[in-house]
Amino acid sequence: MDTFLDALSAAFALIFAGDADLLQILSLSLQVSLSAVAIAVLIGMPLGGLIAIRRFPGRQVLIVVFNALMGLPPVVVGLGVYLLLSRSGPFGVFGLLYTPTAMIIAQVILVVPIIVSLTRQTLDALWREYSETLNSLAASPAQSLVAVLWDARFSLITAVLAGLGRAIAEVGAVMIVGGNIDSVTRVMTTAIALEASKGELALALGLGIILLLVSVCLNLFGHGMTRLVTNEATQ
Amino acid sequence: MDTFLDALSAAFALIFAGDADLLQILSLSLQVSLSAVAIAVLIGMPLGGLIAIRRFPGRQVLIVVFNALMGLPPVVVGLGVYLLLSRSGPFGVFGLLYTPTAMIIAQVILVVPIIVSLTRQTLDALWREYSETLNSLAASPAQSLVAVLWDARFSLITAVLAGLGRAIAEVGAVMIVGGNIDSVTRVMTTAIALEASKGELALALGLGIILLLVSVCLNLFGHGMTRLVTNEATQ
Amino acid sequence: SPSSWSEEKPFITLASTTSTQNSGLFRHILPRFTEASGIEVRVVAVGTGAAIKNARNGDADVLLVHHKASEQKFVADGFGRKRHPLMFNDFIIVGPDEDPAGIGGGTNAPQALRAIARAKALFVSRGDASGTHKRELELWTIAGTDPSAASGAWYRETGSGMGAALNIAAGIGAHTLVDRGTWLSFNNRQDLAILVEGDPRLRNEYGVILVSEDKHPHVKTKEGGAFVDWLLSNAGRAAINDFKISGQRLFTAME
Amino acid sequence: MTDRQHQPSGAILPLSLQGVGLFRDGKRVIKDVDCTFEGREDNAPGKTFIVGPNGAGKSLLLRICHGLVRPDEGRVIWLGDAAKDANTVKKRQAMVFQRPVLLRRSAQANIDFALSLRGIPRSERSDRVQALLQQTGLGRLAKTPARALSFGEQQRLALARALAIEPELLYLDEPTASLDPASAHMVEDLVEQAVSKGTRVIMSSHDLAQTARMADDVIFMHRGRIKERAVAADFFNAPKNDLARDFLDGKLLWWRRRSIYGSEGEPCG
Amino acid sequence: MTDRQHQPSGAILPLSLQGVGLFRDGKRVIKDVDCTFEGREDNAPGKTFIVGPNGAGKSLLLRICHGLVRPDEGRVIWLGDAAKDANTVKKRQAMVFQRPVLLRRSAQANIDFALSLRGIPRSERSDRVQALLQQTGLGRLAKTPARALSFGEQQRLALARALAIEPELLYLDEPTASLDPASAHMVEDLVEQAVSKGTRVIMSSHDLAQTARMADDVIFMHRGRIKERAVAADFFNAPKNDLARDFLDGKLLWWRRRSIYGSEGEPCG
Ligand SMILES: Nc1ncnc2c1ncn2[C@@H]1O[C@H](COP(=O)(O)OP(=O)(O)OP(=O)(O)O)[C@@H](O)[C@H]1O
Ligand SMILES: Nc1ncnc2c1ncn2[C@@H]1O[C@H](COP(=O)(O)OP(=O)(O)OP(=O)(O)O)[C@@H](O)[C@H]1O
Ligand SMILES: [Mg+2]
Ligand SMILES: [Mg+2]
Repeated sequence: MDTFLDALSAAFALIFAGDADLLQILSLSLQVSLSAVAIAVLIGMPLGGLIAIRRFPGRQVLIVVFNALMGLPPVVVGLGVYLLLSRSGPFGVFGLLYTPTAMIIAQVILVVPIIVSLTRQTLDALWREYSETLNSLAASPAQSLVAVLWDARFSLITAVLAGLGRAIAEVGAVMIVGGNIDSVTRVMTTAIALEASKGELALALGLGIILLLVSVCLNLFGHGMTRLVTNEATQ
Repeated sequence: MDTFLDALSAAFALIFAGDADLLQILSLSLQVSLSAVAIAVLIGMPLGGLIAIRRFPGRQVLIVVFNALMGLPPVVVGLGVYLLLSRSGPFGVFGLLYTPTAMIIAQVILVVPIIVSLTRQTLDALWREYSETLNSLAASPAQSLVAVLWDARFSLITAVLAGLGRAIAEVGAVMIVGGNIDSVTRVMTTAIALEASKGELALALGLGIILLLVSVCLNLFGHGMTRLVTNEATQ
Repeated sequence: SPSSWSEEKPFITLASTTSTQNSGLFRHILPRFTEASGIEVRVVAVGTGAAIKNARNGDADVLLVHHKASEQKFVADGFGRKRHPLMFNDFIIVGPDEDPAGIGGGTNAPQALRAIARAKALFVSRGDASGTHKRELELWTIAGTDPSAASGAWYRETGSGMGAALNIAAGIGAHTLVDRGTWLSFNNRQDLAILVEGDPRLRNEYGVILVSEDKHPHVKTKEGGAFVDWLLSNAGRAAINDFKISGQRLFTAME
Repeated sequence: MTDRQHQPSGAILPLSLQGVGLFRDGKRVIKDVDCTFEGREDNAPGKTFIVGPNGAGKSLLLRICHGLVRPDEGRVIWLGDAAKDANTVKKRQAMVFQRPVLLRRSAQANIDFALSLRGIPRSERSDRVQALLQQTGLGRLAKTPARALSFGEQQRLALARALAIEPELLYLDEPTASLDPASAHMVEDLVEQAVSKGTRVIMSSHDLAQTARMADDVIFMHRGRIKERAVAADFFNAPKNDLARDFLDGKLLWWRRRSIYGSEGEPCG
Repeated sequence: MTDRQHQPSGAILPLSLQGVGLFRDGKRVIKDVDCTFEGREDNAPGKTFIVGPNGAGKSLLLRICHGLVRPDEGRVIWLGDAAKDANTVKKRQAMVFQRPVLLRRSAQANIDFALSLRGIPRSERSDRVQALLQQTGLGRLAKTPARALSFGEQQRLALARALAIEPELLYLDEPTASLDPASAHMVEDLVEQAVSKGTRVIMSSHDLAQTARMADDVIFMHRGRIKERAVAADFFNAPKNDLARDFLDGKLLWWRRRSIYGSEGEPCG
């Protein structure tokens, strides 16, 4: 139990000291994960939406595949991206390995299936209600897609948060493609893993607490935005 | 690119050899993750359902907290459970550390927030539609909960699959509380991490491919069940 | 933007092991090199196997690991110019301080392992083909004991890094083989203590290799070479030698 | 219908609304509603009809009575405030919504569900479900998914579900709006039957002929206010309220009122 | 309403259904439907009413005509098979559903959305939206969330949305079922206006008085079949079909038919 108390006090000490290293690691974490989620949303929401509102051969297969890809192991993604970006890999010439860009790429791959699957399932319900009306109004697929994405925007926030949760908590992929290089690619989770392997359990837990607090803040922010807009908007 | 081909052939070789070690590791993976998801569903679905259908002080906070907990880093969970189950920890006497039970506990903690948040958001929509009718029929909270969970059962499958994806892909927590001990607590993801750290990238990727195939099978199975039941059931 | 960061000032990538990273050595010596040369050193610390693999793929400029045979093969295969012996420390056997196998204070590692096997006292093996793991296997061979038969019973092959293996040993009260650097900087010892040390067979030697530009033309031979030269210079040696934790030296530079 | 075996009769009425008001989006949509619905003890009137133009607040008023919407002003009082616990009060009421919401189950499962909520044992339920389906002309559709039914069939299923729990107080929000003439007739019969067995009915309707035919007394609503409440015959023969007169003449387009009659002087908020 | 500026008139009719049938859950719910709806060129009839008991298949038939439901048997033919691309055909129709589905937006945004789908520039839209809201008596509720409107208001909003796109062919599924008498009257006026401007209307109704008042010709449906199609006056004065006669007399409870008249001999499936 002592360790938990130590962890708390470590967390507070770090926060109040405004430790520069910590701030840098934290901001890189946010930068990487938020970018990855933003890109994944841009790719995944239209894709999930299309799967929800269109009927085409192979649709069921696509649903199963994206559901299964939610279980893509980060280490595997990390290795795959490593092999692609490695100097001896096809994209080696860009020198992206061990950069934040590589970490973003890996997280995008991890988050897209989550966004696709959850968007599809969220829009399924709305589409069941809207489809006849939008068809009757002769909305094109693209127009229908925009309409359901827009009208479901508050429900879709949970999908985004689930993706963000996966990205910000993930360590296996960013460790491999980022290399956990001090002040270059070290993020919160790789720092936590490092401290844990040094036996600095209290410090590792303390960093974990800070990461969680940041998550809560991000979620509060998202939630606040929703509240604010929902009140004005039409249910 | 060679490595990818090597990975594929490694995967096929392992599959066709019916490697006993592989089978054992795979079955432990499934055992741990499926148990964890089952327990998490038992805890998380009623909880998420209650948050969806009840209005109580602190509800908004609970929503934000569970959303944030979707971003619980596996390493942190692993450390927390380690400290609790460690010989010097409060539950040390049970000797659970480095057993599959410990791994299940850690994964339950990781999966519950996902199930809670996604269940809540799925039932939100249904509840908006049902609440007046169920209230009018004087259904008790428990009766309402059962009714919405039942009527949303097909939509909830995506929540379960998201939880399963997290559990089966996760390595940070099971590594710490399981210890990746050969033929005791070695699961697919820790085996992959081990091979990766040995530089056996093709083998690691091959194992990853096998894990993904198993995920696809699990999802196909779930999907098939849904199809089967939906056709008979009432939309 | 991320890419502009990587262009900012000259840097090299160093593939190394978790044990050197975890001990804190790099944090101690690298700033001195950077100050002297203006070259930043980015450390990617992974298992010895993975580190060598990274270097083979051309993803590092310099390799710093501790398994002589693998290093020599790396050079022989043409991936490295030359292996330079850099520094050494030693392995120790740690275990619970109540010492169930009665090996405390010993200096004969194989004998101690035999005693552990006889007592069926818990032993945690890295099991990850790392330098430490390979050394442990060599010691079992010398001891004439094959622990793999007891795998899963008292012999636990964890398949994890040094720190993780130590955490496990601390968690269940087991013995393990660990390099002194990691041990001294490890902070979750619980009731583990040093039981066996000082056996010459426990010497742990690190080598440094500049990755060859013949296989990977993009390798930063100039900056990497500067780093290797600095490590082997008096300044580098001094930096290694005066890295201490609670008064104890962790690594000794080779003459 | 079996006789009310699970619930004593006459237990929750009278229901009084005192100074009830409701805001939506900052607008007052229900204003100063005072009214009482008596029980049926002394052969008191059993059918109160609420009429008024679209958007007058009929549906909202029914919801407030039923306890589904809590008023922002005023009080809803059961039994002159001697009400038993809220749960009993709730269990003795039922409602058929204007836009019925059926569970995603078969037609029969929808009724069965309502019965199960009242703790009626499974063995009894199935017979009662079949009887109710027959009464509402849905026998052949028992196993059809409720959501696949035609609108009129859905409305009748919702009525069957409400009747299943044999309420003391039954709210009907335009229950015959989408029914064909014969079905509407049949539903009117079912309502009369329930009333004759002691159920108190509060019902909204746009069908003035139906109202004249069935109502004991009539509440006329306009813009969230009760403008007139009268015995049915009086209301139809000699409405006291100007607006009610126009309404009966089919001339009351209230959103044009200002231009037709000059300012009515009632602010929107 | 502005004149049909964005779409040429008379371009997609006639519409013919040939041997149309539909299965649901293994049951045939629409059977052997053959009928044609002519264009308006030579002052042809503009308002066809579909009547029949609940569950007769009126709503399904409208959906089949509209192309929302693909029939399992038979063909739906536009312009005698000389139809332009399916998209044009689709864009020239509109429908008001029996249970209107409004987007989760304000009332005005619902109409604006329909206009934007027709590519009408933003600058033009706002005036037309306001005009339509005024015409349907929803001016004051422009900014109210559509889902918060009363049922009658929703029905009128759905009509406004359908009129907004100035369709050549307008399907109305009981558009006045939940309207108060004055609003119903007003909606009837709006429909007549649209027809006088060249719109072809196909409408279902349970209101026989309304049907008699408005219809040019009447289709009587029963159990998924068209039993009679006749000019309105003929249908009301001398229905040829026995079932139609009973229906007009308010006696047609079709699910009891067998017991009243003996076997009608029509299998369910
Ligand atoms: N959130 C809201 N914002 C603004 N107005 C609202 C809101 N909710 C309800 N209203 C208004 O309250 C009024 C009363 O609605 P209600 O459904 O009770 O009418 P009604 O008398 O049942 O009408 P109908 O005959 O059409 O069923 C309507 O004009 C409606 O627009
Ligand atoms: N999936 C289904 N399974 C069984 N029956 C179905 C299904 N879908 C529709 N039906 C039946 O088809 C019939 C026709 O429905 P439709 O909605 O067209 O009737 P309607 O004439 O519009 O009735 P109403 O006057 O009530 O609006 C109904 O009896 C309905 O129960
Ligand atoms: Mg209403
Ligand atoms: Mg219909």
